[in-house]
Order: sequence, then structure tokens, then C-alpha cells
Amino acid sequence: MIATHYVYWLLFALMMIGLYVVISHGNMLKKLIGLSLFQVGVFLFFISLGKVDGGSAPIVSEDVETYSHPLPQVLILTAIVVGVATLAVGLALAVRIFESYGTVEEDQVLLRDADDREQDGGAS
Amino acid sequence: MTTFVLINVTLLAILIATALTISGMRTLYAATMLTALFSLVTACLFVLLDAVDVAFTEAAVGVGISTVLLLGVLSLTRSREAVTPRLRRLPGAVVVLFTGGTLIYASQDLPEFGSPTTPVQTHPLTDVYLRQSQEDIGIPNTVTSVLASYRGLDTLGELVVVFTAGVAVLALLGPLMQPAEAREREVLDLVDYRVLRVVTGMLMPFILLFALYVLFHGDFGPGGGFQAGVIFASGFVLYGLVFGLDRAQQVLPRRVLWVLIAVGPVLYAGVGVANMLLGGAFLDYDTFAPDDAAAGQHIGILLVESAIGVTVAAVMTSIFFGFANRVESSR
Amino acid sequence: MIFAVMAALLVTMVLALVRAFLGPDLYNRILAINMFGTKTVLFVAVAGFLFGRPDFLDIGILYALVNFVAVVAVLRLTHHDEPATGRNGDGHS
Amino acid sequence: MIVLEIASGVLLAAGALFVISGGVGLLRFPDFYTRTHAAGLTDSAGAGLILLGLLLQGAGWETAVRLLIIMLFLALTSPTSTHILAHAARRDGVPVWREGDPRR
Repeated sequence: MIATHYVYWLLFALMMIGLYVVISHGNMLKKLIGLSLFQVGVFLFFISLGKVDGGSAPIVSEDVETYSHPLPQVLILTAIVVGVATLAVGLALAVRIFESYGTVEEDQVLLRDADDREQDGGAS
Repeated sequence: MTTFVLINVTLLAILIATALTISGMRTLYAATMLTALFSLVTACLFVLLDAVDVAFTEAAVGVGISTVLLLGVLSLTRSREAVTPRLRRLPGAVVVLFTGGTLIYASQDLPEFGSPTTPVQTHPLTDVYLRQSQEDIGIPNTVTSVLASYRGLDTLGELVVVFTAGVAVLALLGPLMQPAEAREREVLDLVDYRVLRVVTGMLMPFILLFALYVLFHGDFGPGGGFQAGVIFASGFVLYGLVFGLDRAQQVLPRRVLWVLIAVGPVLYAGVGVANMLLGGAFLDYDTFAPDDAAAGQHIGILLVESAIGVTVAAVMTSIFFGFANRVESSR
Repeated sequence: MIFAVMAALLVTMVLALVRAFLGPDLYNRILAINMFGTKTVLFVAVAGFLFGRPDFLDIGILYALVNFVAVVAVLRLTHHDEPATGRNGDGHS
Repeated sequence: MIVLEIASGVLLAAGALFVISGGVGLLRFPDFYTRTHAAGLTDSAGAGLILLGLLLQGAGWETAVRLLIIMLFLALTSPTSTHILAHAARRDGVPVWREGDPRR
């Protein structure tokens, strides 16, 4: 079991570290960093499913017999570029949130929202 | 084989140690730099797991683009993380323990790592992609043939996602949304860095040449539209960082970038429509050269890869300009 | 011999990693990461020869390039508005 | 051919030695500037020797050209980055270590 599944377990550990950062940290930028850690865990998991012992990169050449599977690689290749594009959107949102709230801490943003709502309630 | 396992375990251990340190760090600048290191290790692992194309993309994206964007945002916002109260961390720990336990329990059913008899390797599609593609499409890099031909529609979808993300960032941070109190721009003192400027000036043509090489050599080696686009973008990021944003925007005006962002999906979908007009299915490149399917595929893949390259490069560059404009105007 | 080089590279990676973790200031971290980057370039080159397919050295060229971009970005985007030295409380929490 | 193999082995061994000693230096030297020296050593001597050693393994001209390009690239970029790093550190007032100071 250990000899054949160690890669998966280590990658699960990596994903869980990322998930913990996403859930437990209040800072939005830290959350985004955690998200990319989690993402990398998933990417490596996909790629490791396509790997064959003694295989080679799926670029066909005369003197190579075994190749790793190209399909997970295609999926992950596009996923990486899409991942950075979504990271950029997240960062842009964080910048806008900082500009209107003066903070990127989730708790403080929620607190200010609650304060605003109270003031509105008192006024009407 | 033991060599492989040793290297693999070492790199994974480095990766997990880095991730743990990142999660414990409250100075976000340091955390971001460790993210760059994390990406480098990931790219090494991709090379080790035979995913050379993915390693190419990960290195360019993770180190060249993500790090720059994160650093730019950090210089716009707070770079220190507040302490999260212990009570607030508890649900995260519970969720992580539960999910991790479930994953490890489920991993019993996963196929052995690296075994040639897994469902992935024995599926009939594997043979189509690895052997039959040589006759159907005739290019050695099967990743490119799967990306641009077999799964061309899927890739069109991905390109539209990148396009949408670019538009979203422009809508959030673009010139139409500049903060009202934008101050006068400070000219940065780069006088000290003459060596840097000379070296960057020397490197720029080679970077762009390298990007073109990656774009057109994608059929035979690792490379292709996504990678080339990101390399182009990191070249311009480097130029903008060293020579200042104004000069970079003179070389590559914003309006040109906006047009280029839209060119990619239009060209890609246009190829598909042209195929339909020629009597085939959407993105059926065979119709480009009815007598020689492989030649038709070659033309189609080249057009599609160029479309991807143009859009990815334009989106990444304009995202960088969007953030960097904020950085300069908020000083 | 190539295997020994690979082992040396991995050991050096770990050493650079420890320096990147310890800091204590921003510059030490960038230095460690820059060195780590060079080691990854060598890793790709050596791994190609070790596993018998040295045709993918393009990746090494790219690593050398992005490594440079990262160092320039860190210097350009941090040291103008942030205290970058250890004296202002940079480091572990 | 045997001569080439021996030469390649010697170069690789020397490169590995430089790389490791640079790594130890990066960890053990007392301050930023001395560490710059260690890092510069691995980046130039270590990397150069290893790449030269690989070049002599004889794997076709395509590989050789790429190895040379990597060498050229590293020879341009890594001294530049070390230089601007040290320059920026000096300007930011990172203090220089003297005999008897605590390690930083």
C-alpha cells in the first residue's frame, strides 16, 4: 500500500494544507494563496494518475516505447492558465474591497457591513 | 526506479514543507516569495512525472505571472495578515480532518501509482491518442494534438474563460475604474540599475524570439499557444518592471491589447466556422486539405495555437497593466 | 556520476529552502529563491539525461528567464514602499 | 570516447562539489553579503561546470545548442540578479557583518 499509494497521500496532505488556509485564515490574499496551494495539489494528483513506470513524456519518438498518458496533461495545462486568470479576478476583487473598506480581512469587512446596516436601520 | 521514487519523495517533501511554512507566515511578502519557490518545485515535479508541457506552463505562470500579480496587489493593500482568533480556526481544522480522512479512505480504491494496467492506461482512447494520432494528425507531440484537435472544442471553451477573466479584470481595475484621487506619477529612480537595464534590453529580443519558437515548435516538442502567450506576457512584464509602465504602454498601447484580447476567440471560432463552410463539422481541420488530412490538421492546429497565443498574451499583459497602473497611481 | 549530481542538487535545494524559510529579511529570501531557481534549471537538465530523454531542455531556458523576472519583480514592487529589512518585524509570526 | 567520458565525469563532480559548498555557504555564512558570494558561486561555477559536463555526454547537436543557450542565459541573468540584489540591499541599509557581530 505504502509503495504504491504514497504519492496520493502526500498530495492529499498538500490539498488539505491549502484547504485549511482557505477556510481558517481571514485574510483574503492569504485565502487566494491557499487556493493556489490546493489547486497545485489537484493538478499534481491528475498528472500522477497519467504517469506510467518507466514511461516517457508523450512526445512520440522512434526509440521510446512507453509513454505517460497525454489527456490529464492537456486538461491540467489549460487549467493552469485558467487558474491564473481566475486568480487575477480574485486579486482585482480584493483590491476593490480594500479600496472601499480599507482592509482585506474578512472579519473586519463583515463587521463594517453590520455597522452600516445598523446605522441604516436606526435612520429609517 | 528507486532513483525516481527518491527524487519524487524528496520533491514532494520540499513541497509540503513549503506549503506548511506559507500557511504559518503572517508577512505576506515572504509568503508570496515562497509561493514562487513552491511553483518552481511543482514545475520540477511535473518534469519528473513526464508532463513537460505542463511544467512549461506552470513555470511561466506560477513564477512569471502569479508572483508579479500577488506582489503588485500586496503593494496596493496591507502586507501583514491579522491574527485569526483560535476559535475561528476550529471549523477549518474539523473540515480538513474530515475531508482528509475521507480522501485517504477513498484512496484504497485508487489504482497503483505508475502501474501500466490502470483504467487510465488501458482505456481504448490511450491507443488512439498515442498511436493512431500519428496517422490522423502526424505530429509527434500528442499533447498538442489532443489539445488543439481531438479536444479542440474544449480548448475553445478554456480560451473563452481566459477571455472572460481578462474582461472581468479590466472591468474591475481598468482605466474606466481609476480611483478619483489619482495622484501624479512618480518617476522611479532606475538610474542605479544600469546593469539591469542593459541586460534586459539585450534579453528582450531573445525572449520574444523564444516565445515565437515555443509557439511554432509546439508540434514537435513541449510548447504551444498557452505557453507562448504566457512567455510573451512575462517578457512584457519584465520590460514594464524595468523600463517603467509608460514606456511599456507606448510599445504596446492599451487599445491594441483590447483588440488582441478579442482576436483570439474570434479567430478560433472562425476556424471552426470555416470548416463548416467547407463542408465538415465544427473544428474538423481535415477539410482544409481534402486530399491530405494531415496537412489540413497541420494548418488548423497552427491557426488555433496562434489564436490561443494572441489572446493569452494580451489578457495576461493587460491584467498586469491593470494592476501596475493602480500601483503607480496610488503612490 | 549523473546520479551523484542529482543528489547534490537535491541536497542544495533543501539547504536553499532552509535559508528561504529562516530569512531573516526579504533579501536573504530572494537570494535563496534565486539560487533555488538556478538549481531547478540544472534539475531539468540533469533529469533529462538521468531518464534518458534530454530533448526537453527548452524548459530549462524558460526557468532561467522566469527566475530573473521574479527577482526583478520582487525588487521593483517591494522596496519602494515597504520596509524590506528585518529590523521592522519581518519574519515568522 | 573514453577520454570524453572521464572529462565529463570530472566536470560533473567538480560542479556537484561547487553546488553543495555554495548551498552550505548560503546556510552558514553570517550575513546577506557573504551569502551573496556563496549563491554566486553555485550559480556561475557550479551551474557552468555541470552544464559543460552534460555537454560532453554527447547527446546530439540539438541538445548541445540548448545547453549552450542555457549557459549563456544563466551567465547573463544570475550575476545581474545577484548584483541588483546586493545593490538594493546596500541602499536599503542592510548592515555589513563584522568579526564578532552576532549572526543574522
